[in-house]
Amino acid sequence: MVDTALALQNILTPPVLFFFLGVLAVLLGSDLEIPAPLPKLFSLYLLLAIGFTGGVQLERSGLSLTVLLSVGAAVLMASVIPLYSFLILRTRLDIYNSAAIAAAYGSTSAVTYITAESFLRVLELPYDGFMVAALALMESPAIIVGLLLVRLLGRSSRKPGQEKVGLGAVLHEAFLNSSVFLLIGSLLVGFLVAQQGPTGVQKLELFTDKLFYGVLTFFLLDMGLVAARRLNELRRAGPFLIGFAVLMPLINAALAIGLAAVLGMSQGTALLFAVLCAGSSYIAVPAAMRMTVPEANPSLYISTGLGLTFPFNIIVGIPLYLQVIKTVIPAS
Amino acid sequence: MVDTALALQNILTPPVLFFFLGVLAVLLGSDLEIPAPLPKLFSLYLLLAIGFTGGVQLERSGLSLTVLLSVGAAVLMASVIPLYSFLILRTRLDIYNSAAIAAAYGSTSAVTYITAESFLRVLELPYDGFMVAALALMESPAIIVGLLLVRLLGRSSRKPGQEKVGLGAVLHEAFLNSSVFLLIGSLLVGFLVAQQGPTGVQKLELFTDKLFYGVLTFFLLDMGLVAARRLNELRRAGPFLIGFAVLMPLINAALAIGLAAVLGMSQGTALLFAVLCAGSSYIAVPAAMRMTVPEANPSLYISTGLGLTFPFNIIVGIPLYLQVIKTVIPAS
Amino acid sequence: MVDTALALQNILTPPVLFFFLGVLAVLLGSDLEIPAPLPKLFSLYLLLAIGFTGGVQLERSGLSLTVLLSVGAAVLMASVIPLYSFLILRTRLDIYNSAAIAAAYGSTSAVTYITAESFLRVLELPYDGFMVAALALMESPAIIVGLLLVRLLGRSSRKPGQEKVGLGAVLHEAFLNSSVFLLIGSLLVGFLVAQQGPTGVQKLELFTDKLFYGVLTFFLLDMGLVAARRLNELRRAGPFLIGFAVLMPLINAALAIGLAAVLGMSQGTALLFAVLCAGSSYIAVPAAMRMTVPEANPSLYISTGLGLTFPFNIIVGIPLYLQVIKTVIPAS
Amino acid sequence: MNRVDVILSERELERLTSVIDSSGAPGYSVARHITGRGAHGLVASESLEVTGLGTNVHVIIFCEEPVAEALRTALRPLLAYYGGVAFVSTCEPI
Amino acid sequence: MNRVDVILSERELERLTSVIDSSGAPGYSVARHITGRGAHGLVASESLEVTGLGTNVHVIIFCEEPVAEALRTALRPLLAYYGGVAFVSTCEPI
Amino acid sequence: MNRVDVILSERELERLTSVIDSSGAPGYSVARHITGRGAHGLVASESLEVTGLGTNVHVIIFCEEPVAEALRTALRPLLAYYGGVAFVSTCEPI
Ligand SMILES: Nc1ncnc2c1ncn2[C@@H]1O[C@H](COP(=O)(O)O)[C@@H](O)[C@H]1O
Ligand SMILES: Nc1ncnc2c1ncn2[C@@H]1O[C@H](COP(=O)(O)O)[C@@H](O)[C@H]1O
Ligand SMILES: Nc1ncnc2c1ncn2[C@@H]1O[C@H](COP(=O)(O)O)[C@@H](O)[C@H]1O
Ligand code: NA
Ligand code: NA
Ligand code: NA
Repeated sequence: MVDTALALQNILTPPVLFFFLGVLAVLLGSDLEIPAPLPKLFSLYLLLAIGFTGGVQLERSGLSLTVLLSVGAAVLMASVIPLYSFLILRTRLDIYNSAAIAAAYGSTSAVTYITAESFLRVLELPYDGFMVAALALMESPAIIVGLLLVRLLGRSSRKPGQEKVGLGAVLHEAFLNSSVFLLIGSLLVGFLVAQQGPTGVQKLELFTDKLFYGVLTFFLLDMGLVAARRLNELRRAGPFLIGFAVLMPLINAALAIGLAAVLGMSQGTALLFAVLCAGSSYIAVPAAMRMTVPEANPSLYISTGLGLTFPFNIIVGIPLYLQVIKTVIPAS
Repeated sequence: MVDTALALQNILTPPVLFFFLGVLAVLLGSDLEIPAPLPKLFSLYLLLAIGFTGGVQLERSGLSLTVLLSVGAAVLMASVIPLYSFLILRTRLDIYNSAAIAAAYGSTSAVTYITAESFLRVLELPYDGFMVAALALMESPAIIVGLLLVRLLGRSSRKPGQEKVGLGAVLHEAFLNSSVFLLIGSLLVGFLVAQQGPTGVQKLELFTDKLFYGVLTFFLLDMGLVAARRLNELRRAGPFLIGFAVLMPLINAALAIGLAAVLGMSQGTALLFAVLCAGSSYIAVPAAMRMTVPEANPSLYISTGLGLTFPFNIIVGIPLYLQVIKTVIPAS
Repeated sequence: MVDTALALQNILTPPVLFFFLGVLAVLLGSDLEIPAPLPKLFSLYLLLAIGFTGGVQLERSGLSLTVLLSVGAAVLMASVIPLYSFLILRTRLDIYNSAAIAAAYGSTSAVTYITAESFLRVLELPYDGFMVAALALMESPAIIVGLLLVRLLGRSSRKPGQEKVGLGAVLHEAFLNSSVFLLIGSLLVGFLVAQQGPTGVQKLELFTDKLFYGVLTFFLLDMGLVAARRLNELRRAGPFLIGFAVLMPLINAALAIGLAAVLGMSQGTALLFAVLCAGSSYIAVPAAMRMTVPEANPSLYISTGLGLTFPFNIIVGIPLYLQVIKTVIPAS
Repeated sequence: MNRVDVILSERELERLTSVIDSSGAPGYSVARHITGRGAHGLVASESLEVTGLGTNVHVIIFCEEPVAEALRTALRPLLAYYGGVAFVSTCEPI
Repeated sequence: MNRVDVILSERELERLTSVIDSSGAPGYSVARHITGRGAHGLVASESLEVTGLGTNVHVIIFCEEPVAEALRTALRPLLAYYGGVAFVSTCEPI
Repeated sequence: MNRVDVILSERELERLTSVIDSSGAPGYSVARHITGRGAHGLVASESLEVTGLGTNVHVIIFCEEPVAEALRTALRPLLAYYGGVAFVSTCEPI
């Protein structure tokens, strides 16, 4: 039985309600839009802010065993999820599309993570801020596993004379992609600044903290517009992919919660970990896949993640995973 | 006799001074500009913030008789103003331009409303925050009355073979126009969030409150640039329209103040109501008129509102209406 | 011996670290970018905020002799620096390029000034906020001196039939350039608002104060991207210009510190004055030079200032000048 | 092959793309934030951004001649009602 | 009919549009934020946004041949002094 | 003279400009934020801004015929691998 109060508490927050407003705007045919490059401003801000805050938290907690275990578990999941996702997808799709979608589900969704973090703050449930390091480190392994799948199983189809994308270019894309770079960079900056004492952190916190919820709200309004426009494409993708987009986060979150219990994560941290595994990347992975697997159809790997898995996690997933976690992991 | 202290108190605020700075930049030929789509960012923010805050206030005051009467009076004025405006305009202009300008004056100016609200906060005069609902609901009736005027009196001129814009499309434009939609949507979100208790509201208020005055200041700098560029066009429009653009807000505000006194509004609320009636829409109405009355000249209905009525209300109107209100309505 | 602690204290602040992050992004080939017109939003905000705050400070300190002396000294330096810079540059470059680069070094860099101000706030060293008036007034004399140099020494080369740019157009550019105009305008607004009492100032301070450090951080991230992209061009400019770009700020700062000591400025104010003289303009001067000296190569006068002098001042200059100042001017 | 350039208000973009889609064109490209002057006066960025009228779009369609012909028929009433201009020239795929 | 394409720095846009206006052209369209490379080096978005020099504009004028001829005469000194390029091709109204 | 129009994803812009540079073209101009539809589906502003895939660019090169010929050879594999279109037409300098 789903805890309706908890679900409502998540849905009736400004970010999620504005997400619905965006979806509604598209469904009703309003001309509401947030013109480019304003969404970019919001996403740059959000990445910088969570990176910085994560770095500060990392410095505070130190590079302890807990940190290493949590981040290690995230990297492991980012490498394993693409493998079993690929096997499932191959029952219906070709190698290229299977590998690209698998990589997207191995990696994670920064906005889902941020929304979950905001939700925890509203509930005043404690969590480990350093999990943002896991967020930053999940993109790269998923991209690399996705690429290896294509290289090992699909290489022969490449026609001679066609451009060849080297492993170097892929690793470059995996680690220097603007989102990954800004996230890791801000994390390091936060770490260094926190080492100097509290003044530097406090000065920037006015910016990274106070604005955060508002920018997130604006960004989710935009994501509502974007996700709703993707819904149509998804309908064309057929029931197999629709089912995949809803079941996959459930499976990944279930595994993640089990692992979190074994590793002794707190309830809050376990939610973040579950959400990291349940999310599908639409930031770094698509750009990398487009370059390395141009045979795959971007509308497939973007639409499943953005049109369905993302709203599913935001609306149903976050409160659901937390409810499960509360029955599995004791409150600390 | 105008209360100079009050007028100065309005003029010497950052938003109004930056408005002048924008006007000055154009008059002196500076290359200052706020490039697209930055003004859009500001207007989206302002609409979202006043909608949200209005919704919170609406929830706090409840859907009382006062609320219904105030909003009803606004809708009434939005329907009646276009009728007498049309009669005045028809003495000099054709049916199409008359109807389009009439609709603009029936509706209202969100920025004028916001500036008046800011002014009240500086003076610490209380007002009913739910008046923002009236702001949201005045666009649609004005658009519909404007359209009916054209349909009833001007239809015959449409040439065969030309595209026909149905009533559905007009209603769509009247209610789903991005500004109206965002305003009403944010109002509903604010209402729903406020029902959940104070935490959600407080979290977003850091964003909707603290930034508000600054963004308004920036936006008025841009409006100064925009209004000054419209002044030239207005000169070409001739003395009749110039007179109309200054007298109309006075007439509408006078009627509004009378109605406010009858309905027992407080001084602050009466000012908001007067400003709503005195303003001319340059947000939702132009877009609707362009679609339904392409025969009308946009530079006429935009320039009168933006180039003259808007600055007139900001600079002269707001303190003037408040002074009149203070002699008509007793302080509460 | 350089005070490493002081240098580190400057480098390990968020703005400077994000500047490095931007440089690193370019060097590593990340696709990180802050798309236009977002940097414009940041620079408009920063100019408005420092202008407004400076105006408030100016009103508080009154138009005293100290103010007039400080601003006068800045205008003097802005007129003299181009003269000796021109003599140095003429040993290797033609008249046009020499005059354009000389004008850039006579004027100053708003971002360097802002970073120095932030640094003083972190150190809690008092300084005179009215120095922002000097910042605003240094662009115009440098532009005019640069132009006179070209007119007096280089005019003959202009071919007949070519467009002639009058002195009026140059003065227009010198005083109505968007950055200078916004800075001076915001200064006046701040002055006027402060005269009305503290309420107006406080209302806008939430915006001009609290966001400031964050926006500066974002802007320096962008400046890091921009400066690093200029490094390549600079390499092509050869060792003479590279040496010039590093030695010139040192010479100018040394002169400025001497003058500051003579005029009895406090340590904090002296740092601002030194930074004003050490900086090279890449905002108002390039636009003016492009119009009046199209024979000069923009990549030369922009790259030296932006690619080398700017980062040099940010990273090495600010802490170095302060250290020298501390040995020359007693703490107050 | 033909190249068709259409410039009109962004408020009609959706109408235009559905006309293009049904003309059988193999694709199109859209540039937004176009300002300009035409029979209906000046379209300047600042004020149209604020009024919600928006600016113009410039749409380019590379297509075979019959498609351009179909576009011509479908575009004319749109341009006649809402304003805007369209021109055809010739080109070759690279 | 003719199509004239002009690309130059946005700082000269006002000069250009007044030249176009006095040439008798029925209209023009402007795309901003154009970057590129030409005889005067690279025009890249990031740095020119910051320096206040701005980027380029791409202005298109559809006009009759005599107007294009008038434009040619008026444009040349402008392009010679400030830089920029302009090309003419032929087209037909749709 | 020739005018070459290339439209492809902004992620390939650097590859494209280095191809143009080595073709010997005297310059080029780039318009960003181009959306559209082609063989690889719809490129719409909102979602591509969010996904990091970005939108398209429209690059124009005015050049002599031999340069256009060199461009043709160098562009084809690029367009074949990553998608995008390119067309050539004729024009005259003003
Ligand atoms: N002759 C022309 N050359 C280039 N662009 C034009 C021309 N005429 C009109 N336009 C563009 O098309 C838009 C709408 O045209 P109109 O409806 O004629 O005002 C204008 O705002 C211009 O951007
Ligand atoms: N051959 C060309 N093809 C396309 N655009 C050009 C060409 N030459 C110059 N441009 C554009 O015109 C601008 C100014 O040219 P220039 O003054 O020659 O540097 C450049 O920054 C380019 O955007
Ligand atoms: N026939 C066409 N006319 C104009 N633009 C096109 C055409 N085909 C493709 N494009 C543009 O080129 C981009 C990439 O094309 P494609 O790789 O074919 O999907 C599209 O998103 C369009 O912006
Ligand atoms: Na995942
Ligand atoms: Na009204
Ligand atoms: Na200087």
